[in-house]
Amino acid sequence: MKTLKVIGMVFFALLVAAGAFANEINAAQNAVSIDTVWMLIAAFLVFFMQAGFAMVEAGFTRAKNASNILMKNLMDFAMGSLAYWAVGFALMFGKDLWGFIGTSGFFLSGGDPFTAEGLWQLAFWMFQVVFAATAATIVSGAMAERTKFIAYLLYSAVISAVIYPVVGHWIWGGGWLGNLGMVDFAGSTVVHSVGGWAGLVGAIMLGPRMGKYVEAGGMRKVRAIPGHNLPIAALGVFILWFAWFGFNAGSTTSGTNPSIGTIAVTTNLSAAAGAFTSMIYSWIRFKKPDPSMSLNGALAGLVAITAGCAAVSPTSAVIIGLVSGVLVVLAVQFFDKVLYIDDPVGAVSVHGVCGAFGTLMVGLFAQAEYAESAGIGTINGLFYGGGWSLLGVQATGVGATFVWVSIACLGLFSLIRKTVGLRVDKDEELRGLDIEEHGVEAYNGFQIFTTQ
Amino acid sequence: MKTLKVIGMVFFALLVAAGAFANEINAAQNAVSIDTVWMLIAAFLVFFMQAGFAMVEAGFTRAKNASNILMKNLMDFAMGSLAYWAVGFALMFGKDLWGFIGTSGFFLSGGDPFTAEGLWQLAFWMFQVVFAATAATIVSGAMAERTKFIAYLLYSAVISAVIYPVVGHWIWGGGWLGNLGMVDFAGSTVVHSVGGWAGLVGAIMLGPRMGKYVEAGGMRKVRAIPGHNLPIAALGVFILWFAWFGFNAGSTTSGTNPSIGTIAVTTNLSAAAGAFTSMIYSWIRFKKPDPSMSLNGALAGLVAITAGCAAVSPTSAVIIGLVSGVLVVLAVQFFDKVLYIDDPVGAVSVHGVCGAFGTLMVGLFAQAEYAESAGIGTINGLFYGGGWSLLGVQATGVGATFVWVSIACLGLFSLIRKTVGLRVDKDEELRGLDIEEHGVEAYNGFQIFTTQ
Amino acid sequence: MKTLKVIGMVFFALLVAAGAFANEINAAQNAVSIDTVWMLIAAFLVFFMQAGFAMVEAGFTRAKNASNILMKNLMDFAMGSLAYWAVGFALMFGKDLWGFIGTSGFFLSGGDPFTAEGLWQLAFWMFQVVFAATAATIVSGAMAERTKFIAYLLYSAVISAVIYPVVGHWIWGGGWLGNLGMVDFAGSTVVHSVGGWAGLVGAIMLGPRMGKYVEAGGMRKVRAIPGHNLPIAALGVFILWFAWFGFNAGSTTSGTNPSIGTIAVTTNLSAAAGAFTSMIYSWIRFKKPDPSMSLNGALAGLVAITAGCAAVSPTSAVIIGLVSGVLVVLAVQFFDKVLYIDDPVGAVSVHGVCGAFGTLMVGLFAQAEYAESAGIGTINGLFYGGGWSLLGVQATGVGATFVWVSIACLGLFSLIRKTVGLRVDKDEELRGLDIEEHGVEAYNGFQIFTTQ
Amino acid sequence: MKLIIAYIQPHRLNDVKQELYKEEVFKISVTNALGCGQQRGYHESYRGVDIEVNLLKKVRLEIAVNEDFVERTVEAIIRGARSGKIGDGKIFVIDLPECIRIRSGERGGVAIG
Amino acid sequence: MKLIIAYIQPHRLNDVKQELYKEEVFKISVTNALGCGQQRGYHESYRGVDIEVNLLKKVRLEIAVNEDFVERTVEAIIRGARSGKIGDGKIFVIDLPECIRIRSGERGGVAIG
Amino acid sequence: MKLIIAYIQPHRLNDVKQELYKEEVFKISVTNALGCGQQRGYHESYRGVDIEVNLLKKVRLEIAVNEDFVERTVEAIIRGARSGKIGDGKIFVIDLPECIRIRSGERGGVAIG
Ligand SMILES: Nc1ncnc2c1ncn2[C@@H]1O[C@H](COP(=O)(O)OP(=O)(O)O)[C@@H](O)[C@H]1O
Ligand SMILES: Nc1ncnc2c1ncn2[C@@H]1O[C@H](COP(=O)(O)OP(=O)(O)O)[C@@H](O)[C@H]1O
Ligand SMILES: Nc1ncnc2c1ncn2[C@@H]1O[C@H](COP(=O)(O)OP(=O)(O)O)[C@@H](O)[C@H]1O
Repeated sequence: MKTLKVIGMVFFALLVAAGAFANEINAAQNAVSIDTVWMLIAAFLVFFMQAGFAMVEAGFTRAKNASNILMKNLMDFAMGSLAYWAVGFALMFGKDLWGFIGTSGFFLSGGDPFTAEGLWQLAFWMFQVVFAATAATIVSGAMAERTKFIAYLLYSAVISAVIYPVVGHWIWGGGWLGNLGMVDFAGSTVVHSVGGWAGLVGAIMLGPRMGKYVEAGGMRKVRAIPGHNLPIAALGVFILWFAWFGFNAGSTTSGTNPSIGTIAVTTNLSAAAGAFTSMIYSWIRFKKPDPSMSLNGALAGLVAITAGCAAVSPTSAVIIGLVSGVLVVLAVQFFDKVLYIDDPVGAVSVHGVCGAFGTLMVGLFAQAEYAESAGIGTINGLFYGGGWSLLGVQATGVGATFVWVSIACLGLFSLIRKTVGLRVDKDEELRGLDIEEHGVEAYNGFQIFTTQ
Repeated sequence: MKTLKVIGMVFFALLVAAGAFANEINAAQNAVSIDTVWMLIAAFLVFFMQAGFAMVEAGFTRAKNASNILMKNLMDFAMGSLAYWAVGFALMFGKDLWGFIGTSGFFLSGGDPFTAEGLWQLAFWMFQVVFAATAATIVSGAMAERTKFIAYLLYSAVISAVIYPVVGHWIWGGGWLGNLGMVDFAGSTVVHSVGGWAGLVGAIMLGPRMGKYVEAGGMRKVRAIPGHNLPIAALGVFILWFAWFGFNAGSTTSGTNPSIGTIAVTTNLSAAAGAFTSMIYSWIRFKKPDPSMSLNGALAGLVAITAGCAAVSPTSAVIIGLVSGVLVVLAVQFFDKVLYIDDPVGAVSVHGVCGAFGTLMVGLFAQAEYAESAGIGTINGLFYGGGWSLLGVQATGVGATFVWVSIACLGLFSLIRKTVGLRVDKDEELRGLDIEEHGVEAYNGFQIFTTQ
Repeated sequence: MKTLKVIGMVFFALLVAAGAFANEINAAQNAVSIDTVWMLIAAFLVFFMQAGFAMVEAGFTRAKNASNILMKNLMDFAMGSLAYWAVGFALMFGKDLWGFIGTSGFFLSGGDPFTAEGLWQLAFWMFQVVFAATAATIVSGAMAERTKFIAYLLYSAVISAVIYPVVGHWIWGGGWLGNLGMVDFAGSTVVHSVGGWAGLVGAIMLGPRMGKYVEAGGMRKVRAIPGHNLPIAALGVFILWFAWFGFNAGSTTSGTNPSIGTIAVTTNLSAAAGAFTSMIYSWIRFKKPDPSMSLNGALAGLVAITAGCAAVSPTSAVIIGLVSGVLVVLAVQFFDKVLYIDDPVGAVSVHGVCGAFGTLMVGLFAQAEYAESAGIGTINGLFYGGGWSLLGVQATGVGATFVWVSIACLGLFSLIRKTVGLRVDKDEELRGLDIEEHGVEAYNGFQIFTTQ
Repeated sequence: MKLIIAYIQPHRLNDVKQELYKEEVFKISVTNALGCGQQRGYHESYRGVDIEVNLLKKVRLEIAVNEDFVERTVEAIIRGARSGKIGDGKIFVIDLPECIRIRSGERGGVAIG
Repeated sequence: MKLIIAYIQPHRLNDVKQELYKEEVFKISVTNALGCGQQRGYHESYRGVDIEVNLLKKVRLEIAVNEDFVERTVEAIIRGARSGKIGDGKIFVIDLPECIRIRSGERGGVAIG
Repeated sequence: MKLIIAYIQPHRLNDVKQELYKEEVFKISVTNALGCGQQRGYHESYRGVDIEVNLLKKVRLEIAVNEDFVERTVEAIIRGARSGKIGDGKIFVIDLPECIRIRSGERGGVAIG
């Protein structure tokens, strides 16, 4: 949907450019300013997600690996910014080739400060780069506490530069899925599923952390490896929730879009509902309301509403959130206890599974009145008389993304494994990545049991 | 004051609606966009207060209860959002009944995405829900470290659904206090006093934490139970101060309101002055400048200016802040050492006492030139020739709120005490709510003395 | 450059004032609203830097001094706000005297809420006060872990009230450097170098922390004193990066300025590049990628781009960032291992050195097309055909600022040393400032080794 | 002289200290410990996975006393720490041939108090 | 009775506990410690300055046992903790003349288990 | 063999370590402790309420040495830790009948160093 918006903006910006540079004040030009201001503030908020992810991932893992995970979160944004500037943005939003990939605008070459279009591109890049970085940073959670730092740097750059932009082009950049009519307003699939599935492939290829699954008498026993700092993990979730308002409502890329308020409402309600049902459901299943599950539940609700935030009613948002809160607990259990895939922070369940779920839900809950007011066309989901077609397109998008990301990541991680290596060795893992990879401790002076 | 604003907005939005949907760009429509953008960003900031409260409350209490307090902060927002969506918003802003309560708009039924009014309602709900959650979350601090989790869930939902909306209706929703002319611009009374008084009733009914007041030789000795993490508490205060700009300046619900800058200034100066005098006064009284008191002082200044931020001059704001910084220290001492009411984070003093104080100060310091520029009418306080009338109205509001909240909470907490129980048992309190209520530790692996 | 902007705004605000107060809606008035909204939100973000600095400085120092550093960060903003309201703003932006100092507008006397100009002044003060506080807060990092609290309060008030405003007047307030044509768009020199050089003088006069440099056999050995909490330090850097978008893009003080997007892009790219090269360079030199250096590197990139963010291309921003990331590592090593100046958090290197560096870079990389679109005139650096003149002016500004700040701080700190004393005594330093100066511990209950 | 080592429940520390004060035993050293004894631990659960916590938080006291103080000290600890429930703890008493006060260099019984 | 004090590598704690369980030694106390022994430490670096870390993280076990359990316990610890590398740790055995169970007041050998 | 237990001021640890090195005592174990002795503690205040802090931070050393090293070690600790002020600490010396190196299984005096 962003494509249309971009093209619209550019066209309209050109119209008013004369006025703008003649230093007269007119309404059209003010509208451009409002849109730019809105999009930039949203971009700043989405940038702040980096802090949220860093805190969540550090808090949910062990103290001995905290510096390492923080470094990863810092560097994926730093390198991702450079990679997306050099290559990613061009592949995603450049001149379309066969509906598959963009081919122009490397190194932000389109950002001419003398044209309204160029100025808009610069602001638009700012908004897009933080999305690219979000996709990349999700992966670090699923692969935490055992991945080599150098391996992380490499794959995270490739995700920002290539793997994410390809999906982005398909859905937002004028590619085949967008042309089919897929609706992924703010990126349940583009951003979150991409990150989630990349993490899934990575977690499988790495294998579990030492001591996570213990073979005893032919039986595999699952052991918990609790995170070391719940307060900062909770802070991270609050930061993410806060930033998500920029993520979703900002994805109009326009402050004059009349539905920005509606989007904020659906976003908030789904997150609230997700946290609520995760808490209740974990209470029922594990006898106690589990804090880390409830935190995951809020994120699940946020991820799930991201695709449809502009196209569903507040009531539908509540329903989507309620379901996603249960779904995320089930998914975490499934990956951990059935598939024995070790995902320390639940990134695959939150971003991969709930991202796919949310994208499909658009096919059920989309309502024309909401979608129209947001300017994304007259679409209706199955429950509102739109029939199966939208659901089919959504499912195609979910499937195609899964296939692309899996294959690309399989290749990427295999290559890394064969060259620099993917996983630290046993002793390094035992003693902690902070000391082994970075020569520092995260909490100097604190007495911490590192027996696990 | 918000009522008028809302009605004004809606009217004016209708005027321009034709234009808006015909996709022409005109100034009136831009103004609506500016207002919506401003109000939404303010709402996002106010949401972020949840993170601030969570950090302050966790930091000021013991490590063994940290997960519990974080869960409470998360769930009061999650459940509060759902409750305010289903019921609270309707009671607060629905069709007025006898000046006492609203009666329409349950489940956001007024949020029609096809009308400018409906769209405004959605955005407006987003702004209001974060206020409702703030009122609810204040309570958790006063009742920290000993309240049953289930009890917390219940009362926090009721506060967001009923107790807060009633006061909100009286003052902001077209109710009797607003009609009398009470000025509580951003909610010193509506939000903060409601939270503070609810916490007061709760803290009394719960009784003090074990070991807080020790009977020795007929004498009651007061003991300190220091918080476990000052850095996150300080972070919380910075987050709250940051978010407060949204709270106060956003309460214009309009970015075209010419006084948003003035409000930011008064807000900032009062907070600065409050922190300053708290520091100085704690230095004089306790020989050392007390960090937690100084942090409370900043909050005291913020709470106190909230009612009058749009109606007083910067100089008056400094005075209000200076006084509130001393007041909060006195109040903390009074509740702790005279009344033996155990309020772990000082919530009653900060939000209850300083909220009431700030509301009264409007009756003294209001100045027509500031109030007019903010669009809240020609009002003057006692010091600026307005006589006693405004002060009287303000006092009525403060009193009425206190009475309503006390009675309602007394009933509510009694009911909870009789049904699910209000307080955890002694062993649970000793071992910590994290393990007993949630089965987890907040700081896994850290060696922490839990002898207290 | 801000001067021009201010004057322009005021003029134009007066033009539209009639309309504004007649409650008609017109485009000119909307533009003022957009500018105000943008500037205020940017101001809020810059305020949030206080949280960032507090976390960085606390995290990079020892646990036994954490409360103290937090108190310092709180109080410098509180006192700085009051000082800047009473005096600083007037000295900086008041009626010019000999190009050296402002002389009117004490106690915000120009903030008349009935005129558009007065309203703008209030909003503008809000934006400026957070800059003043940033300059002051930088100093606390360089002087951490050994400065008396009372000494800190005094000098931080003087910096906000006098030392910073003087430089501010020279460059932004209509003073001689601004008139010479110096370009320091958002304050590499005005804000960061001032803070950095003040910290340098302070660190020299205080001397190193005990145990930092050990005399052994005539040789001076440098010892590391690691920070105690890397997660909050990293959080602090993310907060600063987030807030910096407000710092730089907000320095247009106008949301209708077409280059706000461009500024966000240059800011982000430079930070990313700085973090990247710091990581790489620390890897090469110290064998392991150093987290605290990488965090400093991001800040170095941000500081360095601050002067030229509106005047250079994204590609130039990348280059500036890449160099500053290496420069900061070299500077830290130089101050620590060659000059034996103990700067616990690297504030002098990050803010002083990279601030000066960034200011000079404008003389090389400025490009007329970017500068013009931002409204700061037709300027070109050496690399873009502008010759040596701009570089000369920039160097003059850097030098003059260094001289003024050094002399003023030398006097100030000497005076403080002779009166209340500058440094705590040995035993206080050993046991920690938290207990000695504030009578509290930052992490109550945690077992922490305080052997160092 | 004897060195008395006691493991007690953390929340009993204050009571034990008070009982020791009554017996005029003012000098003690305290460390954090994890203990595994008759008290079987309990189950936490993290993200739905059970954690068997069999290392429970204890506080370890070390008190050096002269012979004539041994029984009084042991009794005081018992009075302060006993709740009658499993997990109350243990006291170990070992011989202490030598004790030196660092400040003064004094040795033996005089250095202990 | 004997009091066995052992310093082991932190990540060996689980193995040692398991070996002790096999020998039916259920009661142990654990503390965190820093150790400086043959294992020479390693170099960290912070902001480019070397830190010689010669106090390495160890876990300290304290186990009171009756005479007939001493060898079994020592052997179990060795089995669980030995990797053959420097830093594996040490075991100290000291005499324990008295042991008291706080809960019941029982003394001597019966109180130990 | 003897086991030397010493409580010292935390900030003296480096000095003590250096003195021990000079005497060629390289192997020590360190734990955090809280101590309550002649040094009466001090008053903190939190939110205006006094906290009497009578458990002060100390560092506990444990050093196993052969007989001929005992005096040298004790002297070294005293040199490193003494400031002459109350709170300097205590040294306790107890008998150590057995010592085992986990890595090699060696026992007795040879295992100690
Ligand atoms: N034999 C022992 N060796 C070492 N520590 C012991 C021993 N027996 C008990 N302890 C310590 O004492 C604590 C309490 O022991 P426990 O058997 O649970 O108490 P109780 O005997 O009162 O039931 C344990 O957690 C452990 O720390
Ligand atoms: N003589 C001793 N006194 C006190 N602690 C000791 C002594 N020898 C060893 N230790 C403890 O045991 C740990 C392991 O000792 P080390 O000599 O490194 O092991 P190994 O003998 O297997 O090489 C040390 O870190 C220290 O904590
Ligand atoms: N009898 C004792 N039993 C256990 N620990 C002791 C004893 N005496 C002293 N200590 C430890 O030694 C520390 C220093 O003791 P203190 O009496 O303050 O020193 P000094 O004798 O130099 O004045 C105490 O804090 C405590 O940890």
